[in-house]
Amino acid sequence: MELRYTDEQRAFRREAREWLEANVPSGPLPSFDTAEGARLHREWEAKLNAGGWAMVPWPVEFGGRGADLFEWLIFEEEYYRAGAPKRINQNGIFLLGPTIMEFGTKQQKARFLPKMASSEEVWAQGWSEPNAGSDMANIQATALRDGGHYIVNGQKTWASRGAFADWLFGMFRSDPDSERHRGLSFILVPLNLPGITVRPIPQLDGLPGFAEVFFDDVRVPAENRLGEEGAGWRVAMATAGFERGLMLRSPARFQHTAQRLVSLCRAHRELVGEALQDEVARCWIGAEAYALETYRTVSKLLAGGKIGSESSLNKVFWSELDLRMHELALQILGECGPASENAAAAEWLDGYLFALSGPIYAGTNEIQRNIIAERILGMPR
Amino acid sequence: MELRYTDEQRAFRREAREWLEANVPSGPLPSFDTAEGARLHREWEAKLNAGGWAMVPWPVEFGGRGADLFEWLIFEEEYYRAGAPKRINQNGIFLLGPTIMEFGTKQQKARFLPKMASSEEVWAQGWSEPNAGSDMANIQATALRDGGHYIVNGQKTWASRGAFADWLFGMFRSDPDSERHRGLSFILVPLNLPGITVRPIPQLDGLPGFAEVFFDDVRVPAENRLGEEGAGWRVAMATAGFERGLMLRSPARFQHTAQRLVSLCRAHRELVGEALQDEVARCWIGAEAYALETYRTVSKLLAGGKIGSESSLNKVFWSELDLRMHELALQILGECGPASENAAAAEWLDGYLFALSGPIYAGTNEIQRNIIAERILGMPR
Amino acid sequence: MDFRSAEEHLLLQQSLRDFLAGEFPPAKLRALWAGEAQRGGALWAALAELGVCGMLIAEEHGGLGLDLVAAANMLEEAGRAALAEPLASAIVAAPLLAELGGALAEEWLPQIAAGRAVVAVGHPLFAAVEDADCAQLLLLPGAQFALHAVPRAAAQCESLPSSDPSRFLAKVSFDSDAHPPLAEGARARALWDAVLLRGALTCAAQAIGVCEQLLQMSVAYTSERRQFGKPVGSFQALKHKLADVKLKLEYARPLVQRAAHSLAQQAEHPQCGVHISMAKLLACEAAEFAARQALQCHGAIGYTWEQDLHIWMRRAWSLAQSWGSARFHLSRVREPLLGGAFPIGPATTFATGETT
Amino acid sequence: MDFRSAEEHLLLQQSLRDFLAGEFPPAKLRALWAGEAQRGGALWAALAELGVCGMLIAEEHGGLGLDLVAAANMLEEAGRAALAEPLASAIVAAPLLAELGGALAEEWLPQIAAGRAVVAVGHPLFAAVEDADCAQLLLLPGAQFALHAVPRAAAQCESLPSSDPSRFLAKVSFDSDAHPPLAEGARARALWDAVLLRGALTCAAQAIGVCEQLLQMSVAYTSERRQFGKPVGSFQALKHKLADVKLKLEYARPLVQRAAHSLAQQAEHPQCGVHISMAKLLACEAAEFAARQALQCHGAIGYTWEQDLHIWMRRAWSLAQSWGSARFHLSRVREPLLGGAFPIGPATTFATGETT
Repeated sequence: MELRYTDEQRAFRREAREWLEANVPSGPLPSFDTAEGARLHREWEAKLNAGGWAMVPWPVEFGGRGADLFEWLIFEEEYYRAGAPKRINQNGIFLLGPTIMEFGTKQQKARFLPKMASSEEVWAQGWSEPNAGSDMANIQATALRDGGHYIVNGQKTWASRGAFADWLFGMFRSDPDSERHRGLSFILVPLNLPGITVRPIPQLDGLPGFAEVFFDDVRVPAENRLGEEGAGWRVAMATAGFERGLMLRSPARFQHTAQRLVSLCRAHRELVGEALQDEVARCWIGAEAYALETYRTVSKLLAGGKIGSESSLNKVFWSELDLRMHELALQILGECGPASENAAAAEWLDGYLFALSGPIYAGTNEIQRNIIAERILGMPR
Repeated sequence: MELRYTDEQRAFRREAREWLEANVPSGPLPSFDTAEGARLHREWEAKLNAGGWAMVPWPVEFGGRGADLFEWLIFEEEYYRAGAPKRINQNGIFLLGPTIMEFGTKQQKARFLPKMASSEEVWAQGWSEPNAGSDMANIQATALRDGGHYIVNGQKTWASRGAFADWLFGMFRSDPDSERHRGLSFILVPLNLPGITVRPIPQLDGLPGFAEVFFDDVRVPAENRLGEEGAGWRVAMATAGFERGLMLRSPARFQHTAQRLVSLCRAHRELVGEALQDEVARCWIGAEAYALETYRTVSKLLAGGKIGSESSLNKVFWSELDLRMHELALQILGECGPASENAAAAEWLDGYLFALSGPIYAGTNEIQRNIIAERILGMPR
Repeated sequence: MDFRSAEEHLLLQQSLRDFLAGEFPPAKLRALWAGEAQRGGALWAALAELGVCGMLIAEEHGGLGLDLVAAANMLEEAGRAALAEPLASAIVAAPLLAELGGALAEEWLPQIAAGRAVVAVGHPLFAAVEDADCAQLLLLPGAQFALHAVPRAAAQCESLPSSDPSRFLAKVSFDSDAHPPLAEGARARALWDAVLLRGALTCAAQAIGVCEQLLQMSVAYTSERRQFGKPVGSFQALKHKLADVKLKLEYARPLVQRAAHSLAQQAEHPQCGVHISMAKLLACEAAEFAARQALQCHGAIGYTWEQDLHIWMRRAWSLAQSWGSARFHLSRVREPLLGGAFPIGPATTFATGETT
Repeated sequence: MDFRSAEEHLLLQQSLRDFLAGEFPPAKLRALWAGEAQRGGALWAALAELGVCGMLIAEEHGGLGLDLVAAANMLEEAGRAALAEPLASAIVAAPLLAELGGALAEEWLPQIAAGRAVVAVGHPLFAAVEDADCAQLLLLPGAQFALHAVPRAAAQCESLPSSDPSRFLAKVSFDSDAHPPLAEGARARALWDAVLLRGALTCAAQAIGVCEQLLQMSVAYTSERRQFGKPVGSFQALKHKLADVKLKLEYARPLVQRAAHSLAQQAEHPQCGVHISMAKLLACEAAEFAARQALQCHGAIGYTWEQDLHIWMRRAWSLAQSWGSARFHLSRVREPLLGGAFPIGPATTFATGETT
């Protein structure tokens, strides 16, 4: 056990810190779920990419800098420390990107990854359908082969970033006689094709964070299929693993929130009382525990280990921690009088609304607890 | 809504208080799960009965004083206020007694109720079998008709008070070809019959609070069957309702515990900190809520209403409140140094061990939550 | 001793419930949010017609002359319907005006009862005043807890953001020289104390209705929504979540009823303030808990602006923060309880001296 | 940066695990409870043989010369097996004796390593001393935090009841004139501070093992026990309970490992005390939570004296109260955290000055 950074890791941190301090926009950008915000976030991603910081663990040829997972954690720590913008293309860089690395052809990698890293192409995910939410295998939308194309019909919903994205990935039933997990194909669809209708869905905060996407005889080139025809479930399971996994939910985000919560509590300590202070301390401990567990996991991965169902532990832990931190912040603010008197209040309320989605998306926490019980603990189905 | 007692109710309270103050033993009796304790508890019950206070809501002819449910609540409040002993015959007076009132013949009432009220005959319950716990319908023990008798074979377990009781009640399969809820009969068995073996089971506190009871060709007179042959499930469901219901779990016990917890917290207030104090206050509120809800229920019952599945709400609420209060008490004591320095510590630890059984017996709280969801809320099975 | 609601109160409650179910569907609330409709309009007049606006006002002033026990029943329905009209303010204001008496009471009580005026009430402990936007008269705290009556036109209102767009909160200032106090010193403090208790009770009673509505929506949705070939409500994890909501609801309800009863008969109940705080705490926590569980039971659909669930989620959040937070009310129980300010234990629940 | 346990520590841990699984079944513990066997006997000697008693003791004194990171792994096994031998005391005592040095260290360290002596350690903050019953030497606090070494024969021990009959607690008194202090003032305080941290770490590490054992027993029982025609472990309510145990366990474990590492390298880690308190708090809470869920998963059978479950339930309760309660350790995090005593946020987890 060696809990000190190497000289190289410290040098990497310094470099990231210097670049970010020089380049991060001062003040927050508008939400990327607005037209203006989407434009500004794409601008930021372009700058990040130009600096070589868009996706540090990716190979250089795809827009990365070939960093290892420890450097990725370090980069994320610096990114949140600098207060840099949220990643508009997270569906691409954190979910689809690693999936293409694993399942894509050489051509697909070259075609998609660099423009993903630069956010020239922003991705929406098309996981859910009206009757396929937690039950992901109940997919009805079809993609039927017609020579060099698939003819896509049906509907996806809760497509996050759907309103302002360029592309969508998702599973479609390519064998019309198949059921459940079989006969599905994983297909990448440009959202500007004829026959596609995108209906943005406003979220709790009023902004169109997701969309319904309707497909009416949409012709998609067959080379946009990722993995074998009919093997879409396996590809999607890998993507879902990335969704719950390490890259998307590195600890820095939660440590940053915990830090803001502690600052808020410090500022109002006399109003707050010991019971709330205790809960704040527990949240900070939770964020630390999450960081430590991640470093432990990365240590294992770099030594050749794998993570599988353990990502379900992560997903439940961070989503409930994140929600708890925002609840506490609102409670503390509630002790300080009306919201307008505190500039942070609106930000915490927005964050709370976002945090409420944590236990739902990427597989509800009920599903994750089933996975923990059945696959990790080995309890009977 | 009228939340004042009538003059009659106040007079009843005064009478109960005076009698109890004059007669309650000073200092606690040994546990009724010891031979000596059982003897002393029977003595106390005899005295209570002689005073006419053994089972106040029962008709006078069966050893009661014909009180209504409000008077029962008042009596219980005074009983706990006076620090009177636990009721050794609770399986009889609170569970079987009301069942006999509802299902018993005239002869059975006359035969069993008065000796139950006086605790001349102490009852064990024989709900569970090794493979019929939460799944109460999976009963294997048989009672096969042979002229004027049943021949009883099989095993009961977790028979509370089994070690020192005189009689046991339980369900037996009287139709050997039946399954699940059908073909069961509810039978009252004297524990001194030939062929019965009682093996006491020590509980967490080391005392034999329950027992295994083995039946080997035991001949039980047919008149000991309660209700129709084959209709035992319906009888038992009524008994189980009483087990979760009002009589057994009147609020006074939990208010008494809450009061002791508050006193403990007051005595160590400086050591305890605000967070624990808050939790203590919440427990007291919980005990008050339980009392108020009980008064509300009794108001409805006396106006002709019925309670059914609502008793599942009671069961979950009091068992979790009781456990929480004991946990908090142990936490407070933990702040005060080693246990021996506080005379109350042993009592709280014993109480904690007892409270731990609350969410398990009388139908686990998981089963009760299913009942709440399915029968009260109407959620799908 | 009888802990049942009076038959006539239950009938009134049912008629309000039916009325609101018909006249105040979520679409009307959304029109209000969108600025396409105003509060205090036709719906408010219709509520006055039903007697709801003046339920606490004496019959001589055109009211129904009911007490707070009945008002709690009615407010439950306001919560269930997510009513956005200034009903809680009417409940808080009327007894205060009656207590102040004189020309002020003679002028305003009949107007409240008739649905022609809204009187909003502030409090020295809280910066936000509810319903100042649509009020004609404001009863406000000044220096040293003094109580001032200020016409709306003479006050400066700065609107405050609210997690619930149906509840209008403002920070209000006024010129105290131009509006000399109606009450000062100990009398004013006593009046403010009573205002706080009534305000907290209105939140508690509404929270019960909000909680019931959230629970009912969740049961309905999980019974209908199918995944893995069966209704999601057949999964034990969701059953137990909603069973827990039901538990919190059913044990909060009698606390609220008792609090209303104690406040209605304050002279007999020295622990009235404790009763109110217990009720406010548990009822609002039940509603907040219901909001959390309801969202989880609904999944992504509950996370959309278009689904109505968040109407009640927001109400739950907002009621919890109004007229004192959980921490505020818990401390108002904890301190007298641990300070030994009143007897506790078996036989004390309803004791007000007669048995000791 | 590498957060994995060293290969050789894992091998040692596995061998201790195998040894205890073979040599210390619950029947042996029950014999101890029944007074039919004594601690510090053949098993203790066998543990010494394995090097376990002297793992923190330098090789020159017959020990293995390992550090606390390795010791934490070993103590996990003590928890898993519900070991009743005075292993934690050996871990607490050895570095204290080494620090005190001189003839005392020369005399006692080799004896501990060889399993021939037990040295029990008290603390000024806590009245109970563990393992005083089988110790030959006691290191005890006197007036003004002074530190005294007292032979067992010269001390009066009054046994204290314990929720766990496997852990022997006593209140100890002695004549401080007859046993003048070995350390006083600031030095003594620093020694006691270090003792507290080691004591808390021994509890945290054992709690991890206890939690794992309770979880494993619960998974095994619920997979086997059938009701309603299927294993009870197939019901979602029990699955989610045990999933929650697993969550608490897996996020407590790295806290314990980091705490051990920080304490082993205390000079580099000014927040070592905070690290220890975080670990103690969460590991013991995980074990207590596991105890509660395990009992509920077992039902009535778990409530019997004859079933072994309560062996670990009692250990969980007892560890939580030893070397500082949850409240004690939480306050030791809360105060410096909210007092701004150290930097927090992203990039600070492992920072000890080098990146700023």
